[in-house]
Amino acid sequence: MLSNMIFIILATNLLISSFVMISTKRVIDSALSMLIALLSIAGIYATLQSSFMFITQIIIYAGAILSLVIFIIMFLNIKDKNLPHEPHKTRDMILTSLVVFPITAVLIYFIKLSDFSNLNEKTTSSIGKVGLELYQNYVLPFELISILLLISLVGSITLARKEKDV
Amino acid sequence: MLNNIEIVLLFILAISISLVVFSTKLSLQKAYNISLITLSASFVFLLQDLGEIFSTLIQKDIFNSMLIYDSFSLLFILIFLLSSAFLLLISKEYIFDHKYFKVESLIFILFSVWGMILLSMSNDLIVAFIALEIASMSIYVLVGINKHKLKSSEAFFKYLVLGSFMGAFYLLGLTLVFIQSGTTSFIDLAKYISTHEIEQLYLVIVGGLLIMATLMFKISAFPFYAWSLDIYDGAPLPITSLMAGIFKISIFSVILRLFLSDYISLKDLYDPLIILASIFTMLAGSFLAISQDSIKRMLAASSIVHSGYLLIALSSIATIGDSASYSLVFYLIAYFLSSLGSLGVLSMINSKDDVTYESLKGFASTNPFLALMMSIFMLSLAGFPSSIGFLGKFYIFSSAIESSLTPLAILGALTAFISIYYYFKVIASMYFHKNISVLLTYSNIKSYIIIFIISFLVLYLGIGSSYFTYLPGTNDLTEFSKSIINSL
Amino acid sequence: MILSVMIFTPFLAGVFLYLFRAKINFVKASVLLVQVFIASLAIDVYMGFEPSAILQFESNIPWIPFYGINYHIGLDGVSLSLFMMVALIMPLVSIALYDRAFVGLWINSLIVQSGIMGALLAQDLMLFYLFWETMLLPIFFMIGIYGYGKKEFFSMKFTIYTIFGSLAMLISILYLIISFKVQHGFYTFDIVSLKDTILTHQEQIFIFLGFALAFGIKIPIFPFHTWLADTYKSSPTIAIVILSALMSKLGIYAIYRILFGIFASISLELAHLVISLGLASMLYFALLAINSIDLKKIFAYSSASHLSLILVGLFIHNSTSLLGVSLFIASHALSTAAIFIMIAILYNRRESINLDSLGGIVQSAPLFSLFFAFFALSIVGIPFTSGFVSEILIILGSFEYSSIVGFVATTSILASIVFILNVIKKTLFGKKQEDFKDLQSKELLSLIPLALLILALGIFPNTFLSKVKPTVDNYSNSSKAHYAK
Amino acid sequence: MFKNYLILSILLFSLGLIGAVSRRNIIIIYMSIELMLNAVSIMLVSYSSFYNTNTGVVLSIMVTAIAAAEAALFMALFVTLYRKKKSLDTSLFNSLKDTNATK
Repeated sequence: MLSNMIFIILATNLLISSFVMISTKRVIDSALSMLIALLSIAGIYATLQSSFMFITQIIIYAGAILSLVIFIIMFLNIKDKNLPHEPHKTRDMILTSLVVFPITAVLIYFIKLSDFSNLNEKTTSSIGKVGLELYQNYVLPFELISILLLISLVGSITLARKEKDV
Repeated sequence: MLNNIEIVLLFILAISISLVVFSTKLSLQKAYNISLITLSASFVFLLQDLGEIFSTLIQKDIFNSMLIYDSFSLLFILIFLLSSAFLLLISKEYIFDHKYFKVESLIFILFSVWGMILLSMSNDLIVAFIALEIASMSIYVLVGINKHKLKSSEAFFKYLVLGSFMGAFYLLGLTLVFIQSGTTSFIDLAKYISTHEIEQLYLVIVGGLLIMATLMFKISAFPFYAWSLDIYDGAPLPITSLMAGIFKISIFSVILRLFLSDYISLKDLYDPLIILASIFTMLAGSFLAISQDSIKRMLAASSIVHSGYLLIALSSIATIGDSASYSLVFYLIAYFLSSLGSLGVLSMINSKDDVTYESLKGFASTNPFLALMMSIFMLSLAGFPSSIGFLGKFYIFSSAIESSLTPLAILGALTAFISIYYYFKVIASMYFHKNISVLLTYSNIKSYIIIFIISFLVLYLGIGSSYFTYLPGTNDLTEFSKSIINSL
Repeated sequence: MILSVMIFTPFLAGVFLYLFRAKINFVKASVLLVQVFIASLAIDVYMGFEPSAILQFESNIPWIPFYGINYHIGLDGVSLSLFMMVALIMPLVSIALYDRAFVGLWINSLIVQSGIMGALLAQDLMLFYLFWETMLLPIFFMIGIYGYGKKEFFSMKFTIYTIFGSLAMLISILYLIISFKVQHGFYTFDIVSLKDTILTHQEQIFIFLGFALAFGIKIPIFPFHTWLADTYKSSPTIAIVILSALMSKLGIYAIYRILFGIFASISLELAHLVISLGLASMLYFALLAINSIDLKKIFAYSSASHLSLILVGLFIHNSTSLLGVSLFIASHALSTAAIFIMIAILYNRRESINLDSLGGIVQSAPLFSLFFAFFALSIVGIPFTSGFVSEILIILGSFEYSSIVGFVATTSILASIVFILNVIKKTLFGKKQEDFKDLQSKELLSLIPLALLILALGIFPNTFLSKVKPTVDNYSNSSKAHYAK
Repeated sequence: MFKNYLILSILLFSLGLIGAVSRRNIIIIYMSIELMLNAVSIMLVSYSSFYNTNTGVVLSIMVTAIAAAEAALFMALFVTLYRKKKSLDTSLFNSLKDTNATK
């Protein structure tokens, strides 16, 4: 019962903060509400008793990716006048929601429809087991990911490096 | 012991990584030579696997059946290696003439080819996605490599944003498939689909749909086609060639594998959507292609139309190994040759501005050889008889009729008819005017030879027969396409 | 084997001449040499042709066996007349227009000859389609590069128009072979075998229309003729001669070979429709010809009108009219080739082919006038010319079929006599203008054989008709059997 | 209960979708895409937890890693675009469209 309550609070928090994130005008507000959303997701992982993902979420997303975003925002020194001029923001968002709504409805409908039998009780997944799974069954994706990260690293350096005008 | 393909994969990877490490110490010339040798050596090395039909799982125990190496993927791998080597050879002067091409660009070309090879071999949804991302990310960077041109940066921006946006759909689809079936492996998925009733497949179906959406985006099919024109246009020409020719084929390799081996039993559900997509892809592509002035944009738009033809074949497939499935493979070969050739000729023109119909006028009188080659590629793309493009269309339309999709074949013929207009206009511009062309071309003998080889293949594989010349011809290629489909 | 040589020698020679960038004099000489060589081979083939209904000089080699596509060529009574014409007219045209100094024009004329020959001899639908399409390219280049006026536009228009028809045909071919495959379990493109395809009535009509569209555009018949006048006006003479004398006949031939060969019953069923369309377009083109003042346009329309007559004769489908058609194909090819050569000569000297600005030629150039009048009249068929015999045969056949058809056909032939006489009067007679150089020996060299051939076919038609008769009887018997049913 | 997690992640995905489509600020678009990936992650982790396997968690690690790789490229994108245009407005980057329109 208590876990249900916690889930509801976290979910509400998550949805509200994500909504704020996609609708505010200033980037920094958006980034901060993104932080709240990411922390709520971490909380949801906690309710799922997935300790490893809980840590990962906080370290990688909240700790690394988001601080990188905030760093970029400050590095670029974005002023309010440099923000996009979006006079029809509300209208656009409502129109988009109208388009997205059926997709969401269909997805939720199918989830409602499908039958998830043989559910187990929630159990704590230890980091050790995750590691075993990762290195026993998912070695190849894991290694490929490393190459993907290498590519994106080299790529972003190549692209962001300032060059003399030719 | 290592398989040939494993050696090749490790070899290309090792070369790419060492190029990354030594990128500041190497001259562009050296890096170019190294990558060219890497690609062609791998191609030659893999040729020895050609022959019988085979299918092996790579490092079954370690990689958990996530990579499969069969005749099907071998064909595609050979295409990627050959065409990227050709690409480098054809656009040599282009690469050395444009200062923004650095050692890094070659590294990314190698990486993208590597990703495509993995993509054609992948036997698991998550591996397929990571391979796709490896290839795509390299291409994102390559698109934006020209930092001094606004168009190029914008193309990079659009491609990256749209690409990762659509990538999220793939992941959602993967997750939906996974939470219902509990597996991401193609083999287990096929088993799951064939042993369960429709009530237990809803999420697999929806997930498949989302995955298809991403793949449709990558081949610029309707309704995700609008981006491709701008991005193909903004990218440097060799990169456009890489995207429109090679990358598209690699996507089709994974579509074929996914569709033929797993989703084939759900085909009736997806068919109406694919048919719809193919109709609108052809129409939209034709419409875009007619209204273009620049040849590069026209070719980009017409590549959308070709995706439409390929989708016709996809929707006509009823079982593995029927005529539609190998007509698709045949068309892919036809398309890669013709598009590589036509964009290759374009990249041999040394011009600051875009090459338009207007600036091509009189090209035949100043450069008869390239004009002739360009005409051959245009004829092949338009599906004019005696070229490989015609046979490709012929097979696709006949397989559509065979699956009683005659209206689709008629529509295909109609868009082929429209395509006559914009392809013949290129020929008309080149030949029907006298001595007014101001276009300069790079005169590199190697590029000329490669272009000639491609055009020879386009014609020979269109009409050649082992009964007259004792060399494997059209018939053998058709039989080969059939046999590799059977290795799936 | 001899037929393959005849098909591919011109093509290979053309490619060779293009690749080695030969000088114009060498090109001209070798083109002529190749064409004379082909003509001599053709005469040899004609002599050896047995008067029977079977396919002769056949060769059949698998080409794409996976799809049952064969390299299957052969000659029979249906193709004989056009076959001879292609081989004989091409060298004569080359002699007449020997002063044209464009390398591309000569090379393209060689390649187009290959294409026409191939389409004519192909017994495999795929092979036929291949040649049918490829012969379009040389014409595309000829008009676009060496034409007059808005040549780029009209060249594109012509090409796109014809390819539209071809694609309709392609879909029909595919539908046909797939139906055959479903019924018999294997692919074939052989025209004779495809006869066994069982199709519903509706399917037959659609496939028939697909083919008919391609052939109708090429001939052209009434609603598909809009490319005709502009294309002729902007084409160089060689292209016009090829288009009017040979390629349009190929449309007729293809109807004969493919539609009658594969869709015999549906062709006869739709015969009324085609005949009335043919009669209508006969009259319509005759009227257009009367109203034009440009010589090229006049003869373009008049030839279209006569082609409609051939079409009518074809669909009447009895032995007499089919004999007439076979002869008319030959005689009309000769006459139109000759008349367009005459027009080219006229244009060279007067810089105009406008009826109003011509006249008075007869005083200064009697020889020219004689030939011009002879060829113009041979088109409408004065006695002793081959046109006479063939028109009489077709008209006899049409009266046999229905007196109304015969009557209308006769009327429109009379109408064409009227405007041809008018053309002769306005071109040759009237007030004398500036001097007009008479025909030279080189021009006579090509015109005299043409005239002799026309006379020979007119005076001794039987030597030719006897070779064709068995095939024709074969076709008309099948139609009799159909009507009896 | 499991379905609630799934529905939550679908809702989150849709929110991300709306943000990515309707906004014109490039950084917000990027964060919306991240939100979509996070939604996928929630789904995977909840599967893992309810079905008592670790596969879901592993896949979710993959998703996170892919997101990180994309992040690197996006950072480069922000920098290049801001340098060129001094703005984060995506609608300013439309010279490609213009070449088409002026024709």
